[in-house]
Amino acid sequence: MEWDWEFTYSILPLLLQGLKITVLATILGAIVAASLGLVFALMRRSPNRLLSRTTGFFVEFIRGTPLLVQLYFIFYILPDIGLRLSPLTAGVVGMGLHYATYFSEVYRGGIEAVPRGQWEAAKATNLTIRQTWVNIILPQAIPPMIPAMANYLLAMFKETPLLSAITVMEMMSQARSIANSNYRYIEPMTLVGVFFLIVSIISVFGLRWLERRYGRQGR
Amino acid sequence: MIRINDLSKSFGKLTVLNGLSFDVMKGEKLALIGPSGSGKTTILRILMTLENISGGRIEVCGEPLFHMHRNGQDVPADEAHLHKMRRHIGMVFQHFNLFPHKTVLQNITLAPTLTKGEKRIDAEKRARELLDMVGLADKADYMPVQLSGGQKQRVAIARALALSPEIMLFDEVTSALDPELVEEVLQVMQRLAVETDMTMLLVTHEMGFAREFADRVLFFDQGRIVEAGPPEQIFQAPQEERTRTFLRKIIASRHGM
Amino acid sequence: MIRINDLSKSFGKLTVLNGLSFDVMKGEKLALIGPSGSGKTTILRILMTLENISGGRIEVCGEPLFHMHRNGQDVPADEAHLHKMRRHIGMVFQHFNLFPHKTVLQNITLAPTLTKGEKRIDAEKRARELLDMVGLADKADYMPVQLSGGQKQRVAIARALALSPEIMLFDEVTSALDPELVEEVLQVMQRLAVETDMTMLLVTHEMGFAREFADRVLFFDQGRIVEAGPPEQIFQAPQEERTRTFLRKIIASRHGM
Amino acid sequence: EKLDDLKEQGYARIAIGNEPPFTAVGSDGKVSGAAPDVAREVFKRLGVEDVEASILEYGAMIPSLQAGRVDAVTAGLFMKPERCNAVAYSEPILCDAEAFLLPSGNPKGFENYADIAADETARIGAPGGGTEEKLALEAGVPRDRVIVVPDAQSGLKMLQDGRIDVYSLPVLSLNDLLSKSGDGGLEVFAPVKDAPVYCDGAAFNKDETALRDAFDVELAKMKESGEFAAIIEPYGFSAEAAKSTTREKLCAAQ
Amino acid sequence: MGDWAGYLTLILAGTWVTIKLTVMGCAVALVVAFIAGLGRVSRHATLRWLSTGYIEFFRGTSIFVQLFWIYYVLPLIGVSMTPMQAGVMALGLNVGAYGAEVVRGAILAVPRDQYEACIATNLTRYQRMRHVILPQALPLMLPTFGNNAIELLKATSVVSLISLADMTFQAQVVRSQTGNTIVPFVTILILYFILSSLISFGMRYLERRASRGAEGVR
Ligand SMILES: Nc1ncnc2c1ncn2[C@@H]1O[C@H](COP(=O)(O)OP(=O)(O)OP(=O)(O)O)[C@@H](O)[C@H]1O
Ligand SMILES: Nc1ncnc2c1ncn2[C@@H]1O[C@H](COP(=O)(O)OP(=O)(O)OP(=O)(O)O)[C@@H](O)[C@H]1O
Ligand SMILES: [Mg+2]
Ligand SMILES: [Mg+2]
Repeated sequence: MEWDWEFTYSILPLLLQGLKITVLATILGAIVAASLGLVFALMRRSPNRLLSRTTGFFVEFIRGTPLLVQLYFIFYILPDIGLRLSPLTAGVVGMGLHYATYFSEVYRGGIEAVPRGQWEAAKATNLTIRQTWVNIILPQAIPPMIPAMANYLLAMFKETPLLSAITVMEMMSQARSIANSNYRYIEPMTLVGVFFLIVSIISVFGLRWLERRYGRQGR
Repeated sequence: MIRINDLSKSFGKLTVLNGLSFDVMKGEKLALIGPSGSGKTTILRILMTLENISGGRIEVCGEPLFHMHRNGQDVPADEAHLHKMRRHIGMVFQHFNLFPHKTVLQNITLAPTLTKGEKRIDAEKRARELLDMVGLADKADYMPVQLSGGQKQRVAIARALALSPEIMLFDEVTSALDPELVEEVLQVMQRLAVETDMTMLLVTHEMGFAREFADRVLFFDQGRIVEAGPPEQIFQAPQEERTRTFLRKIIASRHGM
Repeated sequence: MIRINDLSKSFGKLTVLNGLSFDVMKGEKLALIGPSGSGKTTILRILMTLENISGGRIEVCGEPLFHMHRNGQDVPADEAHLHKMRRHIGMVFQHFNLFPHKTVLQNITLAPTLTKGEKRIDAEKRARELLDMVGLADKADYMPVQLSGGQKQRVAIARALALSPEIMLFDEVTSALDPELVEEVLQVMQRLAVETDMTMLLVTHEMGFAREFADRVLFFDQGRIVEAGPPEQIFQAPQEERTRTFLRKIIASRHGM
Repeated sequence: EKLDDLKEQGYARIAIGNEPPFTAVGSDGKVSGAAPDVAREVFKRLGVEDVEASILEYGAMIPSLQAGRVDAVTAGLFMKPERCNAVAYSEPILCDAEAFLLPSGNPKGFENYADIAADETARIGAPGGGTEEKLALEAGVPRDRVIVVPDAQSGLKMLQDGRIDVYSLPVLSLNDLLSKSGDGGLEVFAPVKDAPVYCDGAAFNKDETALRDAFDVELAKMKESGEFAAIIEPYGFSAEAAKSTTREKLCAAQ
Repeated sequence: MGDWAGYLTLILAGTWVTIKLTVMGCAVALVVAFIAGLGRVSRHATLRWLSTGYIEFFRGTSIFVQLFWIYYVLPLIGVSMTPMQAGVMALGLNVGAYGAEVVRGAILAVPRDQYEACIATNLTRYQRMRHVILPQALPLMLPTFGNNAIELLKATSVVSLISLADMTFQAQVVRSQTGNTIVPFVTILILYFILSSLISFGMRYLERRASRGAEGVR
């Protein structure tokens, strides 16, 4: 099998279109994950044991099972109970839910990393619970979380090929469809690899920057 | 001003304070001394409501601290009651606990604006006066990381004062400082002691300072008051053997053997 | 024993030591004192080869420390040379730096068995003697976390001694300790100073102890020696204004103002 | 010489799809179905004791053949000119026409792929890289209305959930799917108008025409003796259809 | 509808493949993680660069692409592996790249003080690593290694791409043979959860053992 440049150029537009869907799914998924993750984190901190335990089990379950199977579940089984999501929505919900369990751990770690002395100083200056969260804890907890969150964003990006299982035409599905109809696998798959690598390399520099900016704050 | 009655406190199985009682009068300067682990910090933290109590009763400014009256009965205080009571009390910590993401000025104005609803401009005016008092008028816009330990601790004192508490608690406020920086902090505290009639509780290992500063000294060991009295008595003529041993060790290591 | 010649050291743009020279004789007990940031720790760390030098030359036991002769020329020392030179030197740290995953005994025997190829049984015998000397004979099988700060520091001293260095470096070995625990460590050091003829360099803020311990005191400021002399001179009749200010501050904060 | 290797090894590796009745996997894990049964028999006659079947998705079959991961593909991979260029086919084995699975009564009246292209809201499901996908695209159905369905069961489910309006597969596959589902609300429309009847063959690596030729010889004998019909007709396939056409014709067809 | 006991056996056969992939993949990942992790903190620039290249490449591209390359493209240049080998390699190399960063992070997390104590007691570089740094770094790695092992378990579901009959793949087969979607998928969800719980329990046990005697080290 020889590399065919002409073929390579001809499939580029289709792949780029796939990339667009990939990026869209990643960003939407990350938004779901970040918000749901905060909800999970707070529910796990809840003094209500039943709530925190149930959330804990749910989070562990989602984290212990493959996203692929969860996607099948959402896409092919949920319609039986009347919940029919479009492929992209199902993908975003599936990825968002799956990664929310990771994000919730990030939130938890970030909150716990704020030194105890800060809670105490807030109490000693007589701030209320809400004022403590808003003015003292979150402003210190969130910046160090940013690199970890960006990392998961990247991980989500790399897992988007799973969405092909639920008929989302992201980059990998496009590549496979091209490959199947032309019987040429090397070019599309290599291009996909290169796209992933380019996005990742850019992100690595972005991450380094984020880490320098937010990672270690003068404590 | 403060009335502690039969106070006890355990952490899990470890009983740190057991049936402790003492009073502090308005304006009194009290020094708590004693060996490591004797419970000095714990008392201050309880007064600041950073720890709950296991038993007994504390009154601050005539009101119970951890209890409140509800339908003629004493019930455990809720957050609202604690919030109200904390107005009377300010605390300065060993490790300063400044808010690292706020400037010096913001550290001081944050609580007054949020909890007392002071106007920003008033709060800042008062903050600058306090900074002036602790000798840091020029550092208002610095971030805490840019300050030396002694400067941080003086900011922490200003922050506590900004809420105008009637009672101030100091927990080994100089022991995280380089020796050269200790003096600047002690000077500020000395000034406070002389110029205001705030009630002050001081935990320290600086015996020299305790002596200058305090009206009364309590010597603790294992969660109990072993000896109490004016500084002259405790330091020059301690009655108890335990007090004598403790002071001898401290003095020995400070002055060579 | 140690000859420091025109030593300079920078961290990035910050020059910490600049053209520093002094000698230490065999068996001499030297105390380095001075304000925070003056470079005292840096000197000890350089002697222990924990930091590289930026310029100048150091000789230890007649051999250059950071240089070696190769084809008649002075070239930067390689790891093998440093490894050889480190045999002469032992160091005790402010924060003990015990190996937390090893017992007290293993902490002491690890280096002799690994670096000098001592037999385990010999190393353990010697370790027990050393533990006996620092008063911890009964703690051989404890883990470091089970010890108090003072005990940890005494183990750290025993660990350094186990390699029988000719030179011992002590960097503020008591300043991380509770005041009550300081004395037990200083006692051990005092005994070492009297009973052995090891060369010792001590960085400390305990002026009382420095006075008892040292044959000679160097007062540092901003990476230079401001004043040097026997302890009586430095502490009772300092020649330099800088020395006087420093000592006054330290003494003031220690004894109340 | 490839054949000698296989004989020595004692088995041939074949790729099959996950699509009854072309292939079937029993609850004991044993592979049967029209395509592997024929292959097993022919290989046995060639002196290769057994076949080791692995289930692949359609898109992965030809690359596996090219990468030497399997020795033959017997999976209902219909002969088409481009495929004939990519692999070496045997003579025809299983023939089937294309069909649509759609709601009972065919409310939208789809009879061929062009009808689907004409209805701007209609979405058709088809296996990725399969003949049906190609036919739909060639008939002018835009890419975003041709939904690549991972497997038949998913296609059925998507149709039931209203995610697609029609699902296209060979007639026998859809009949099997429909009967397993027991869904009375669906029907099979067959054959699709204007769509040719396709036949598959066993596909070999392009370089291994010798093996292919040997395979053809035994296959022809079986067709002659009637054993061929005995194997495939129980599954619903027509032996006549396979006998009445040739590889040459199918590969040349446009 | 057929014979459920039989189809369950089929899924269990897939479970066995999944377990084999997980165990062997973890073994490869562990070895690779230590090699590349130690390479990252090596004094030799070449080793550092090689390790960094490997780590960034495998973390940077998707496991799908890696799997595809190892299985379909490497044979074209003459390196042919069985599906099992290809699956183990892809999973091991992929997760190993993440593991290498864990190894590096744990080594760097051992306080500087400990290195200095080693120099002051004149241990050689090798002795430092072997007797002081690694013994303290290991307990720090364990929790993250546990998470990595679970990630690897979950990633085995993508090997169905290269025709390995793992648990997810068998569920698909059962689904198309029986026409039932819920039963096979719920079954494997539960099975995956059991497997990942086993990994967590195992890791927690190891953590407890590793931290015994060194409590409070952090
Ligand atoms: N949060 C806690 N959980 C468990 N034990 C605690 C806690 N806080 C304090 N203790 C224990 O309570 C005892 C008293 O501690 P406390 O800090 O009050 O002593 P202290 O007199 O301030 O000592 P120091 O001079 O060392 O500061 C100690 O044995 C300590 O270990
Ligand atoms: N690794 C380093 N990187 C950058 N600057 C350093 C480093 N180590 C020390 N310094 C700086 O060098 C100067 C001298 O530090 P050194 O620790 O020797 O002072 P010191 O006399 O021991 O002070 P102290 O009494 O506080 O221990 C200080 O300004 C310090 O900030
Ligand atoms: Mg205390
Ligand atoms: Mg120092």
